[in-house]
Amino acid sequence: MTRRPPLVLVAPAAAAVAFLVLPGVALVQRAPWSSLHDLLTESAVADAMRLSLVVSLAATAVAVALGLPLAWLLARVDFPGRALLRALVLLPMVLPPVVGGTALLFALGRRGLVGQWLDRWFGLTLPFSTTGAIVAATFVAMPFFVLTVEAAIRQSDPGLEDAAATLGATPLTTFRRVTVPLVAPSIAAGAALTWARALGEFGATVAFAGNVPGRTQTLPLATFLALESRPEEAIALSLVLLAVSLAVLVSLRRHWILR
Amino acid sequence: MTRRPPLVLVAPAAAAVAFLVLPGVALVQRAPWSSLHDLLTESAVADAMRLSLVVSLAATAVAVALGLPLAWLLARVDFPGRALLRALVLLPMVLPPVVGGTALLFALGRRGLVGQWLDRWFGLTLPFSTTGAIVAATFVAMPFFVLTVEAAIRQSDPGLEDAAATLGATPLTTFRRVTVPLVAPSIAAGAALTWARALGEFGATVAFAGNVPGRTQTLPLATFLALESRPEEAIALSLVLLAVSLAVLVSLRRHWILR
Amino acid sequence: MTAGVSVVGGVRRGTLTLDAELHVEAGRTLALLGPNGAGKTTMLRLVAGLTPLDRGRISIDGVVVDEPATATFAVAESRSVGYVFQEQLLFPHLDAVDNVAFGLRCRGRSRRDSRAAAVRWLERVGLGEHAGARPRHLSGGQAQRVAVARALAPEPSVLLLDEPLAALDAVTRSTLRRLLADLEVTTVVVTHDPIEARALADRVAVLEAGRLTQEGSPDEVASHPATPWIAGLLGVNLVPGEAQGTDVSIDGGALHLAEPTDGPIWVAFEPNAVVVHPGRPAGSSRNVWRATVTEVTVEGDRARVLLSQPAGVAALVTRGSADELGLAPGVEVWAAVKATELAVRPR
Amino acid sequence: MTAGVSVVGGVRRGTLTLDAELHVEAGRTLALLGPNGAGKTTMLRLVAGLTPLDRGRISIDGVVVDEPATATFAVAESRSVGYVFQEQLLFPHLDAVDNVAFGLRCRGRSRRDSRAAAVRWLERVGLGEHAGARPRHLSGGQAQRVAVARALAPEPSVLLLDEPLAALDAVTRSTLRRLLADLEVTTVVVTHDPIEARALADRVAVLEAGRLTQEGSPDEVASHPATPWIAGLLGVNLVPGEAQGTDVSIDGGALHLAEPTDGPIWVAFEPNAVVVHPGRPAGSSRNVWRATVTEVTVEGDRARVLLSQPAGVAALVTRGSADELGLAPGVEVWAAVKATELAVRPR
Amino acid sequence: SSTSKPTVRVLAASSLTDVYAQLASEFEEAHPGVDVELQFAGSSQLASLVVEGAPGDVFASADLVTMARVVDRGEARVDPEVFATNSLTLVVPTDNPAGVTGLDDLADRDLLVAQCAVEVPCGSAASALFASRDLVVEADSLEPNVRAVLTKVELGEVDVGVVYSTDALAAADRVAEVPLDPQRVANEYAIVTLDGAPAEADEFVAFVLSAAGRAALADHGFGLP
Ligand SMILES: Nc1ncnc2c1ncn2[C@@H]1O[C@H](COP(=O)(O)OP(=O)(O)OP(=O)(O)O)[C@@H](O)[C@H]1O
Ligand SMILES: Nc1ncnc2c1ncn2[C@@H]1O[C@H](COP(=O)(O)OP(=O)(O)OP(=O)(O)O)[C@@H](O)[C@H]1O
Ligand SMILES: [Mg+2]
Ligand SMILES: [Mg+2]
Repeated sequence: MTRRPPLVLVAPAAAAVAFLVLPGVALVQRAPWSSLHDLLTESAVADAMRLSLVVSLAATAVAVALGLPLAWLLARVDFPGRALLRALVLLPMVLPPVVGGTALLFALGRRGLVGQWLDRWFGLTLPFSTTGAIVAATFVAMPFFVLTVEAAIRQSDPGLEDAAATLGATPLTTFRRVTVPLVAPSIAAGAALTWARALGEFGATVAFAGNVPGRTQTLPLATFLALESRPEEAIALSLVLLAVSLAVLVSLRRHWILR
Repeated sequence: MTRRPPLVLVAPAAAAVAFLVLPGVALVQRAPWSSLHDLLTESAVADAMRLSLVVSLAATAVAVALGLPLAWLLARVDFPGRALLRALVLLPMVLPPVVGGTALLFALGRRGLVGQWLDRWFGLTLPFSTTGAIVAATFVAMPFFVLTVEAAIRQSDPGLEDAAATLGATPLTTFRRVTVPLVAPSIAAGAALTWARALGEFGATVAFAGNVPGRTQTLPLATFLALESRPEEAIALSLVLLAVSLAVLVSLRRHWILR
Repeated sequence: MTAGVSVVGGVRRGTLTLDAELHVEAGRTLALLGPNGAGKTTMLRLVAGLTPLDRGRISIDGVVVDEPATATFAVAESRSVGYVFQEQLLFPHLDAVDNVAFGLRCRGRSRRDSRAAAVRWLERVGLGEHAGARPRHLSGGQAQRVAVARALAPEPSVLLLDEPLAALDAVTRSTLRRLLADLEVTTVVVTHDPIEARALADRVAVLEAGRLTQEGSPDEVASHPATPWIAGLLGVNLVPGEAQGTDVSIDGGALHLAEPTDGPIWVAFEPNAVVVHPGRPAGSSRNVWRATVTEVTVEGDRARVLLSQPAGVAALVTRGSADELGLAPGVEVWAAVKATELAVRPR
Repeated sequence: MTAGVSVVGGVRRGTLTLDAELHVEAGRTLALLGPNGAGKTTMLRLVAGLTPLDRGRISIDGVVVDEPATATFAVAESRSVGYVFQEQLLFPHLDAVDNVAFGLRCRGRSRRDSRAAAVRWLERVGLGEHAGARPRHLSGGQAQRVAVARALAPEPSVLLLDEPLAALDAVTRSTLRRLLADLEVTTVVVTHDPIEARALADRVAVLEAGRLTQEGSPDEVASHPATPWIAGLLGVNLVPGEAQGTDVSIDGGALHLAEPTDGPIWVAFEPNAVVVHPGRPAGSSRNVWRATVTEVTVEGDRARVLLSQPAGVAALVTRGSADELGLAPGVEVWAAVKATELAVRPR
Repeated sequence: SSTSKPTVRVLAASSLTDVYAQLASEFEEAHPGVDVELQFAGSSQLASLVVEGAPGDVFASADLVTMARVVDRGEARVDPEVFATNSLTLVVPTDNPAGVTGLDDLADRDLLVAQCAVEVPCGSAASALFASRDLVVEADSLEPNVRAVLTKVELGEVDVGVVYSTDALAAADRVAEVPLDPQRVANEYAIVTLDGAPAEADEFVAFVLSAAGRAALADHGFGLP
């Protein structure tokens, strides 16, 4: 049936939209439209764009692959210290990103807690590598995925998991074929949050992975650098970032809805 | 019943935890324990801490107040352009925070698109004010709330809303007394995400609200500046931030669980 | 336009097109019967305002609440309807009292008042001691009773009950049946049990595949079932045939009437009237045929024996004779009906 | 330890402590009856492995699957149990076919194979044309049938059915009843309908408030109901009393027996044996009392009349005489039973 | 001809972005076969990376304190050399709404002033500058970097900002400069070859210090030592 949304809800919602969208409009208004074309065809920008997509998508993939089991564990398995673990998982979100990146450096840098062994045993150096940028983005963005999905799993009906078990489904099968599909909208939302956060990630990346063009210089880093000398270019780059993410999100939405 | 979590899920979950927690451990390891006490009793740090709490909690409150109706609208009301709006709402997450802050200046600054009228009509100047810092944090953090809750509402059973309507509940009553309590875990998760994001917020705040000790200098700003000159102090400040957020989150969890 | 509920029109739901007319007089109860998927729940949703009509008109107590042609649609919360949903739909976050108090609070009663009234309702449905339990801590039948109490508590002017007694034990069922029968509210009750229909309702309507196939008082419907499905439900036998004088050709056989008639007819006869024999019976009855027993159901001191031929025809015999004859699925028997027991209606 | 299912022990669920013994022989069907909240569903959950025992032992086909004393607990997916849940619990994200195919796929059958078998099962329960529908697009009864097909499809060695026929229309119900009766699987079926119990089950067990109050063949239970609740369910009258010779004092009155006895007894009599009169009957019967009619239910050509006194006692009269006497709730009548119709059992 | 072209990885303070980009391409032209890989970030961020063992060959910092963090940890192969200096200047919105004419105006409490925070080099330099003139300036915002000061001035959020001359030059089309007289060196840029760098790294450092390098730096508004 047609629902008539009550004004008491529509008004704040409209205020929220205005507030969230207005700065974007202001950004568009200030954009250097004349030089936009030149900028976009510059190879450095294309490189940064490509790298941003690679890094953000890889970070999202890692966050989903590791975060989904973690969300399930936090939601469904009762173990001592669960509340503490839940809070710990949130911490990367609280750390100012630059500090987070520094902490990553302490942990996974070439002389870091674990990084020294990565370096010694596998010759793996994360800073200044694309992998490092992915690590930084994952670190910062994964908590968003875990928390969103965990809440959704806790909200879903455990009776259906019982039903699956009586049909012979192992916990793993139940997870794959019941739990995950049931919370699909939240998984999608969580992945979108994670991806968006990874795409805009700047501080941790610069602190942990540096700013190497073609390797760790993602669009936000290029944007930040441009801010130093050519602010219009920074605005233009941000708009590119916005356009790309808008395109991806709208097309993904369409895909989920059509499913 | 006791569920035996399958290894295929426990292993990646453990990896995720290790990955998310390790940098924190490294940070703790590097902390200047000897000077910690002096640092914490410094009044500037206490000011920044207090301000951080005020700003992040206010931002969370605004995000919930405006974001909850918006999430409901996006999930339950069918209107043209809904998919686009959903994506637009995400954009503040994609913008590098510094650019977001700059966009806020364009929009709400003293000479901004809307800000000039705020200034002229109400004498309201947001930059360099605590309100400005709250605006910046809200802008950056609200999308996390909206998306998380929207997904949860879409997952909840609309049949219960039908039941409420037959019992005479207006859409607003249904929203308050059925929809919202049903997705309470996701609202809590969304609020936690939002709060954590607001607490760690740096880039947009500095760009929009500047860095005024006692007014807009939150803990992340103090940390960032400390990082420039006295890195150990920055680590100590981050740990304070972590400890506070850990304490808040664990105690909140306990509260939700006891409900 | 009279008081009570009146529905004329239809709606599409997936593969089903519901298109029917339904009238319930003010204060009366209509039992809605029909096979699974016939559109009974859909009909209730139309009246409740949860599904809008595609075409036609619904009025409640003389007020048009849904008429697509004039773009009239009164939303559910304005209709003063109490609905017991087939799947209960209790609010999982509220305990039993708050579930029942919900409607009262929506109608402006204070929290305290509403809860007090809700507790009284829970006591009426025998759940006083579970008042503080959340739905997931209630058994199926307990939850069902909360759902009934929740719908009744706000004293709606129309009640829509979708199998309200289904999950209840027999004893509670009769308590609630009495409680519902005592209400003087315009009611539509969906049920699969003709006895329940008779106990609760003044009139009976039968929906089949989205269309109304019969409507009348319980006695009318019981004595003249209009379709084989209704006859089967009531335990009456109804066989379609083609009459030529006293001869009727039916699917896979023939019957013989006492009075001649012509054309397509229904032949109706009571299961009581069917006599079952182990071998071909001697005697004068010309309506004798072989059949296989497909099911035997004991009902008190009698046994209902379903026969393979004509499909779905039942015989009612005493349990003693059923045991004597060794009646069980698969057993071959002879069946006989006197021509005078056959009632004939045009098709 | 024998084949079949055996449960000895108990568990706490909220305010209820379930503590009962239950045995089902291999291949046989046990009907589990009892009031709402008696613990029937809890019992099924114990057998399925969804709720662990607090104490005692459960074995299935000779294998101990739950024994807290030895820390034995076989998880649900290892028990080869088919469970039709009271609240169905279909997977909302899968269509009917995939719901039914789920168990087969979990047991290693290919997707194609499983779906083909699932479609056959859906056809057996009369849902062939709704195979592609998601649960929320199915009617209540259609969903119930999918749930039955889903539980049967993997051919489990134990079936647990929680009111499997509740939402079905009468015709479908008899089809499924036959389908279930033909299975030779160890089965526990929860039902509120004694006729269904008799049709489906070899033995009947009754749970009341977490304890087993009777267990036996349907006939044994029907002829000697052990508690008033069971008697009420079966439509038999069972009145507790205190005998002194041929005099029995009962709640609010007295009865007179044909044969003397002593101490606490049950007095049982068929509703058939209760004669209802408009005024005090003349004649020799000493068991005559005044009562108010509380409910009249028509069953075929007979009417069941519930009396206020002794509480819950029923009389079965012909519809003709019910109409003649104007029997309706609230009417005052006289009831009479011959002493020879009273059966006596020690309490 | 060789399988791997020698690469010189230069980590430089972000204020050097434009001039180093120019220097690197000139250097590559003069040294065919050598690849200069530039990365820019805040001096202290780069220092942290170096100290934590991130690979790099040349480090150019915007101040001596940060350079000392690297040198003290033994990461440098040679002693650092100062190759450029920077001085502070005032910038105002192009319409100069408050009519700022010189440093002394900053003492006005009603004037909206932005400067860098004292924790960062441009801030400590500004404080030193005010102290040298016996000025008490209450800045309305203590920005974490020069860029943030410039944005606030450009958008008219403040009436005047204290920034480096090089930044004022680069932003000349968006803000107006109110030059200080006399100019005062605010900070010194130092460069050093890091431990384990290839020989080409030393050549790059030499190139920055050469006449060609000095000319490019001067073009971009840097002072020369
Ligand atoms: N939301 C829906 N979308 C599509 N089809 C639906 C939907 N709801 C019901 N249907 C279909 O409409 C038909 C009627 O459904 P309805 O629920 O009204 O049946 P019913 O008479 O209540 O049956 P039951 O006795 O099983 O409850 C069914 O065939 C069902 O599959
Ligand atoms: N999860 C639970 N937590 C606490 N109490 C529960 C829970 N589930 C059931 N109970 C209680 O246990 C008792 C037995 O419930 P159960 O579901 O076994 O009853 P049942 O015999 O199946 O009843 P019904 O005929 O109504 O389905 C009830 O009183 C119920 O309130
Ligand atoms: Mg229905
Ligand atoms: Mg139950």
